[in-house]
Amino acid sequence: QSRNTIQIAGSSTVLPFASIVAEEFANAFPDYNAPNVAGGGSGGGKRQLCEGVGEATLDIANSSSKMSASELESCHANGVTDVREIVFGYDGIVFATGINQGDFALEPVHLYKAIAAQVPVDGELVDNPYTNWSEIDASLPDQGIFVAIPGTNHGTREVFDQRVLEAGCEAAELPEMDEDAMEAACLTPRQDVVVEIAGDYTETLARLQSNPEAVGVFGLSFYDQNRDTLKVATVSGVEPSLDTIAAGDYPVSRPLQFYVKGAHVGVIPGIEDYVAFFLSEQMAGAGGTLEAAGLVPASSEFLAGQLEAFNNAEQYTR
Amino acid sequence: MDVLAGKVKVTSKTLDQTMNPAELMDHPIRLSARDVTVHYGEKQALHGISIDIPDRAVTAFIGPSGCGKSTFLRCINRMNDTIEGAKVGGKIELDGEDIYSADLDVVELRARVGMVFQKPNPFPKSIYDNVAYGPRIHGLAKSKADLDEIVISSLRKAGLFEEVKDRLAEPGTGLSGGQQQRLCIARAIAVGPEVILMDEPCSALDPIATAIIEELIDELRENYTIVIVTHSMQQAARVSQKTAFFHLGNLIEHGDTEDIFTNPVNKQTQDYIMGRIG
Amino acid sequence: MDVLAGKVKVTSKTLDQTMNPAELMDHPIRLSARDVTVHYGEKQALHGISIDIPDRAVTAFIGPSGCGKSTFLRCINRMNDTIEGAKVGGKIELDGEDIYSADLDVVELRARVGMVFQKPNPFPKSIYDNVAYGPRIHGLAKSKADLDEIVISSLRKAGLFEEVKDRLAEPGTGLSGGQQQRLCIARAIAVGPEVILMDEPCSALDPIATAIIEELIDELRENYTIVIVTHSMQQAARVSQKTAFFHLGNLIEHGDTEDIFTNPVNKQTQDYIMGRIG
Amino acid sequence: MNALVIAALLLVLLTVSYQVGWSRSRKLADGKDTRLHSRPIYHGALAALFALLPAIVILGLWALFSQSVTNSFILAQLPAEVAQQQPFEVQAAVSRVQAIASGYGVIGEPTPMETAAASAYASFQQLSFLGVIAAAAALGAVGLFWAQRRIAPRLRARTEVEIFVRLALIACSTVAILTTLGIVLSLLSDALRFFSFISPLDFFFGTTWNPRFQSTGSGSAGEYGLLPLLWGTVMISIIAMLVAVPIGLMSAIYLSQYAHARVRSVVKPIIEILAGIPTIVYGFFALVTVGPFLSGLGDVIGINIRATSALTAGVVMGIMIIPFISSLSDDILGQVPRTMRDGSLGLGATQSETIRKVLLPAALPGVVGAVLLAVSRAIGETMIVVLAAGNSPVLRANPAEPTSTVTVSIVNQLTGDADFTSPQSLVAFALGLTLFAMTLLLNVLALYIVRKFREQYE
Amino acid sequence: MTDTVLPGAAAGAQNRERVRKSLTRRHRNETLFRWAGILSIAAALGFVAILFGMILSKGLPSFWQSTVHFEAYFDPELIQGGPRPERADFASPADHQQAVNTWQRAVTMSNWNKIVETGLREAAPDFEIESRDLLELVTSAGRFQLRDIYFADPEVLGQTVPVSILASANTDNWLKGTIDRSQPDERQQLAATTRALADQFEENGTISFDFAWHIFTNVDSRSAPATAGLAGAFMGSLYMMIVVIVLAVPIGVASAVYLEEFAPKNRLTDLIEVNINNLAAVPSIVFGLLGAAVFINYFGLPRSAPLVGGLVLTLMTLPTIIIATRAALRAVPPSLRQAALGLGASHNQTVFHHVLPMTYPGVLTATIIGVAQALGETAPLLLIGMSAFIANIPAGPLDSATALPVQIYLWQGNENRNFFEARTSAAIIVLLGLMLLLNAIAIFLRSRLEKRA
Ligand SMILES: Nc1ncnc2c1ncn2[C@@H]1O[C@H](COP(=O)(O)OP(=O)(O)OP(=O)(O)O)[C@@H](O)[C@H]1O
Ligand SMILES: Nc1ncnc2c1ncn2[C@@H]1O[C@H](COP(=O)(O)OP(=O)(O)OP(=O)(O)O)[C@@H](O)[C@H]1O
Ligand SMILES: [Mg+2]
Ligand SMILES: [Mg+2]
Repeated sequence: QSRNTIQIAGSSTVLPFASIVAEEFANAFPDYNAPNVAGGGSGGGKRQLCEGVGEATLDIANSSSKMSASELESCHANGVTDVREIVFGYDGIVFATGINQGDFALEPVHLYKAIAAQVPVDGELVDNPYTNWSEIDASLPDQGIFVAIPGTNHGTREVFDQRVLEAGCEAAELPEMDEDAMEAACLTPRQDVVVEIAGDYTETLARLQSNPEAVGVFGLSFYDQNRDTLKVATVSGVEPSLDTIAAGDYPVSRPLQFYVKGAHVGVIPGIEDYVAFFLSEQMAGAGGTLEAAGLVPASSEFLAGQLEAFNNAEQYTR
Repeated sequence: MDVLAGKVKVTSKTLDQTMNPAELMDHPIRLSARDVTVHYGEKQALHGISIDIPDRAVTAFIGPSGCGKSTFLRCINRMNDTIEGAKVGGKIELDGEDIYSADLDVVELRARVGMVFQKPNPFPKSIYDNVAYGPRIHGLAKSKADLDEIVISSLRKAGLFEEVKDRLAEPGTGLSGGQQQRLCIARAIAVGPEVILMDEPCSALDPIATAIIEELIDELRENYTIVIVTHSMQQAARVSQKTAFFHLGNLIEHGDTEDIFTNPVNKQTQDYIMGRIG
Repeated sequence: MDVLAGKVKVTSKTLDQTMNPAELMDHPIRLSARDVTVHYGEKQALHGISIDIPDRAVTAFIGPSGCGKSTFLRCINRMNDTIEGAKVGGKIELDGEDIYSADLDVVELRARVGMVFQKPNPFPKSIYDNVAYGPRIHGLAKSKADLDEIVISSLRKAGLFEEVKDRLAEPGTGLSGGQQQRLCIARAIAVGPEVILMDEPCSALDPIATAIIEELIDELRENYTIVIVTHSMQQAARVSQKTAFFHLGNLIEHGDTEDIFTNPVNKQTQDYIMGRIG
Repeated sequence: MNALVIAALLLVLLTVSYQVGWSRSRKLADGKDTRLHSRPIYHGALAALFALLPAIVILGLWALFSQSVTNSFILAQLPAEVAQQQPFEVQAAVSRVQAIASGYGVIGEPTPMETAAASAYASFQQLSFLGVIAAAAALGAVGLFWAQRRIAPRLRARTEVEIFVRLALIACSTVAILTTLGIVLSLLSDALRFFSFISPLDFFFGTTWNPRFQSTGSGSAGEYGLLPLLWGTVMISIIAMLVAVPIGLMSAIYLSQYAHARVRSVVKPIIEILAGIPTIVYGFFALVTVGPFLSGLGDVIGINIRATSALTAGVVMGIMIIPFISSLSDDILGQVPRTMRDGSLGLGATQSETIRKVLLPAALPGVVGAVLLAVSRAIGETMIVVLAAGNSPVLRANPAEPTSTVTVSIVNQLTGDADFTSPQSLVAFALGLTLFAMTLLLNVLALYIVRKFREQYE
Repeated sequence: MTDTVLPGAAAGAQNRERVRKSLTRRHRNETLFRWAGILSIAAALGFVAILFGMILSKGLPSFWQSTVHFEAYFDPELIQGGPRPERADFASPADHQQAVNTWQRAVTMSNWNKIVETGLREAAPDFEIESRDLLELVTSAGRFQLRDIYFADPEVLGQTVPVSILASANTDNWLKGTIDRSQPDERQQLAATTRALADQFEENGTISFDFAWHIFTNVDSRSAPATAGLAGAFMGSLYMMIVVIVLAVPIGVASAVYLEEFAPKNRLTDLIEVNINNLAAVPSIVFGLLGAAVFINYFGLPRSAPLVGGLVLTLMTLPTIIIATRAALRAVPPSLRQAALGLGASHNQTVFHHVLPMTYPGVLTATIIGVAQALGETAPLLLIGMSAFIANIPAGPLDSATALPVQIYLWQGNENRNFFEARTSAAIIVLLGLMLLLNAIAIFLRSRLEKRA
């Protein structure tokens, strides 16, 4: 008798969504067990997915980042040749302060100047001199700089680096330098007023509560659940919301996905149904349960495409 | 200060059984040790002890603390085997059988040579179970009735039965010190030993309990070969027929108790008995 | 078995100092106890002890094990205070001062009444620090030189100085048993006590060390009031001028050592000394 | 059903062989005047061992190999194409056959091929099971026969049984060694893989911990200096010790030297409750209570203390360690012989002088050992730091700032979103190995000191 | 030589004078020292009190949760799927199962929310509210609750039945005031009408605070946080503890017996000893790494399984048990061994008949302490996949499960903080309760055993 519970693990960002789907899935399909959804981070999930084929291995890995070429390679090396990717929606990343703080209308360049270890002043890179937001831009509140950003172990950090720091870096017009140095200059945060949060968003929130001046980075869904204590900042003039992110107006968002082990489809009961259920209108679709939980939904055509690709056993490649 | 000389006398034998040296002659040799040496690691505790121990008599080992009395006693039932680092040399024969030979099962030996220790050490079980333990492990009783029989007769021989007959199910540790020691003797007897070794059996007891045990030893002598270690010369004089004096791991002198106490041959024995050493 | 009677004799006083009873008369009473009782929880260990202890003489407490010798000794410097559940009644006076009175500081008392224990118990410090410990805590030395002085003279009085003078910085625990015991005596002397209590100071020592300590006690007697507990009648006879015999928590008899050993008034004392009990 | 048959077989073997051994030896003793070396129960037990062990070995082998044997049998019944499929499809096909054979049925119509295979499989299953049972029983019987032939009055059955028992005991005590071995081996290979990316020199002596998030495809791997983590670990441990050692030691001293027996019997268990509280609870406690309290306190006295900081984690960890120190110190103070205390009191020292000048110096090695053991616990503590230290792996001296530790980094790097083949994840194993080596060192040191101390008084 | 130490009258007096002079200072030091001790104990006890006070004050309220009581009409119009298929109608059990599944899916797909909505509207007939906002009032699992009533008893079809459904987490927050009630609308989780209705319901008793039994009977829930419970985590912990007890106690005691009673004292046993003591202090997280590598990767045991968790915790607990058992064995007086040996008992008999029974109280205490420690362990479980969302109560040690401390960890990080902060404390109360219970049992059993000995 083979295993009859779907095993899922991975990203803690996807975890709440996958858990909800798992729970509803079991409710909707009383003949299947509720899938087990473990955390462990995107890396952990993919690692387990790629350990091999067989009952003791994972069926689905949740991930907030794309599987890398080397990961895929290691998958293949372990006999996991059929990996199917499903993108089911987007995660918005918002900047928020305590409820009683000033209003922030941020631009990536503001954040870059607040965060980077070295910033250009008069065309030269110097150690970051700013201590107050209003020094960076007069439009920003007169408030000390203190930023809590996701730790390097978070997938969110990747988006943050790309969409905020790199974008801000470009806008800040750094002096000419080679690519590596440029990357280092853009992406190295200062240590005095920037903390990297390795834990989850509750930790960031705790940081904000202990330091009222702090600006923190949160997932949209987390912000949504804690609107009573958090005040969100606009980025490039756009207020983050399901609509603005889905429309692509809000710059800081990323796709969320999971990877299915093709070899287990049809062997572990319910995988196809789970995927279809996940991508259904009532779950990942606009107005579905996951949206209420903070997922930025993708269009229904996109979701249908994902499902079709999955059913056609299209394999993930890089 | 000669005024004090001779002021301490030992009048012994308040007990009634007596035995004169001639009688002792009849007793065959039960145990004989030849050139027994014991090392504890580097340290030599016994330097070649040779002694014959007669049947059905009490032999007392005396000597100052640390002279090796207990060590030698433990050789006789191979309790030294249980001490890490103890090495025994020489030969000890029980009824002509070498007790250190490879065929001999030490468990069987210990059933034949019982031991009573300095501090009463009853098991934390009922009085009955204390006495029944030995017969049980050795399979001495065919039935429950048999076992009852053994337990009761052993307790009786140890002079304890009357005192405890109504509370055989109570823990042995609840008895008084003297009773506990008698319980230990009963426990040893229950296995049906031929020899009983006693290592300072009264040193933890009060004078009254001591007197009772001494009387008991005197009775047991009729059926068992008894070896007793004592630190009290008075006690040795009271209960034993043979006395061996140890000093610094050597057997200095050995003979009839009366002779040893009245006419010690050796200077060291004399000194010890006169209270000049120890 | 009367043949054995009288075979054990104690010839005592191998030491040269002697003192006759008349001399003792001159010694004023240093300590006097009246009706001292001690309870350990429910159990009464002493039943009203009254005794006078003379200055500059050795008083020995003898008696069978558990009779309360140590208990009474510990009353004299209130070491019983440190035992949970011990309650002391009656009165003990040191130089006419009630040592159990509320004004009396027990720390001060213990500085005046030193104690040496059964097992040598040097602190795990250097020999020097062992001896200097008392003077330091009591602030007896004004300067380092003072302290050196005290340490050296104490060691000298304890007859240890010559043996250890080259290794004062080595740990006291590295000495032999007899040396350790003398170190403990030196440590007690260093505080400048008036009375020294010793609880079986030789029972853990070999005969040679014992002899040295006995000699030392005899010397110390000239300057201190000494009370010694011993389980060896021979030792009591050898070192003491006064002897007190305890039995079952009672002081049975007390008097000049010679009298006690030669003419015990009490039947129990007689029995004990004759070796019939204990 | 199968399990029942097997249990029954073993039970029968057990009773029969025991009975045989018991009664035969008894008869020997009854008949003649010979004395048995061992009591009948030992002969019984020995016979049972002889009978059961071979049977169990056979059953064990079957348990190991039945799966593959069954699989290949079923595959042999199915067409050859099936076996050439992907392993998982093969497994699916096999499971279908098994489901049909079990009578539960499958969804959809089974093919005739499958039905045939199923019936063949069913009979194979029965036959093979019977065969195995028979083999086990036969071997058991052989063992029993041999055992009962050996029975003789002088057979040292007890000794043999005892040897067996002792072997079993030895087997149990190797588990601890295997555990250590397992730890080292399971960490080593991945740690080595990490060191193939990052040079050990950079790891052990680097002063920056910044394992960049490796953007897919991007080149730089970040910096993996261990020192900031190590420093965080050390700093938190020091703070924890500053809290725990004085409080723990003084509590132990007071309870063992001053307090009434009754006070002691109440207070001690209450303090020991602290040791039983899960560390996750401490973490939560630090996060919601201690952190905000400390930062509030900082505001009052004018120091900027972060709510999640080395201080918070250290203080809470200190609280957790108090009972550890106090009970160990209690034991150790108890081991200092009473004569030592009496010696000092007898010289007129006050209680506290005795404790400070005699007991503590005497117990010092033991206490140091205890503290070292506590330190190794602090170093290995994870959940408190995860929740309370604020994860900021930067080399800085101010304890009021957030910091990070080795353990936290293990959790973070391993449960993060990083690529699992990358040094970002693999570093966790190198960290684990370092941690293991550190605690090993501390422990060996502590044990050495404690043992030296024990020797002194034994 | 001075006369400092001579007991001559003058010197004696001088000595006594010096001693006297030092007394005030020394007694003051004594008092200070004593107070340091008392303060330390007070601090330690204070920590216990604060910790318990905080957790109790935060956690206790969440044991009472707002519950909506109303009448539900099981409308035959809405409930689909027809009658439940009978076993007799189908050839094989597999076919029957298939039919039942189809029926259950159909029933599930019915518009249960409509039934909930109708029931709620009945309870407040005059209240104007949008359906969506109305449904926000109760937990989203309410519809499944009704469905399960129908599954359990299809006879309710067409009847009106009084039901009690938990209010949603947001409603609970609102009513308990764990969310700031003065915040403006856009910062509230619930619409203004929903909040007003909640208040009205509370007043007229439709919503009451009932004891939240479901904390003990439900599993964790993400989609309906109000119904989240500890049953799954509890069972997971229970299985792990069983594994720990079944494995760690015999193995631990056996090793201790071997090492203490039988093993020759040599380098090897020394090594084992150091090794065991070291294992006792190896960080628990390292055991997690070990478990992942050995039990899951090497032996292929399922992840998230209590069996694996139990094995890891067993390895962690073993040293505790071994060390404590050895200490207990060492404390058995040698006289007891001698007594048995002297009677001719063999070494094994001596150990198993006399020595080992004496250690039972010690072993028992060690076991319970070890188990309590294992019960509270979190870090290693995170690494073997037990920090999972598991919607089933595990039926055996091989099923996926979480454990109580992991559940605490998960809840404390939940984004619905206002609700889960209290819930976390509630879980902690349960865990601490278990812990204290275990300790109480240990103390009780130990005193019983010791009395018997
Ligand atoms: N287990 C042991 N290990 C090492 N040395 C030992 C051991 N047992 C005894 N000894 C040493 O062997 C010598 C003889 O000891 P033994 O116990 O036989 O003396 P004893 O005559 O019985 O003394 P006592 O009257 O004090 O009981 C002593 O020096 C003692 O220190
Ligand atoms: N700390 C204590 N608690 C309870 N009872 C005690 C304590 N110390 C001694 N006793 C009891 O008080 C009685 C007298 O004891 P003590 O130690 O004074 O006797 P002793 O004459 O010194 O004996 P020994 O010669 O054995 O040293 C004994 O019955 C003993 O059991
Ligand atoms: Mg002896
Ligand atoms: Mg005494």
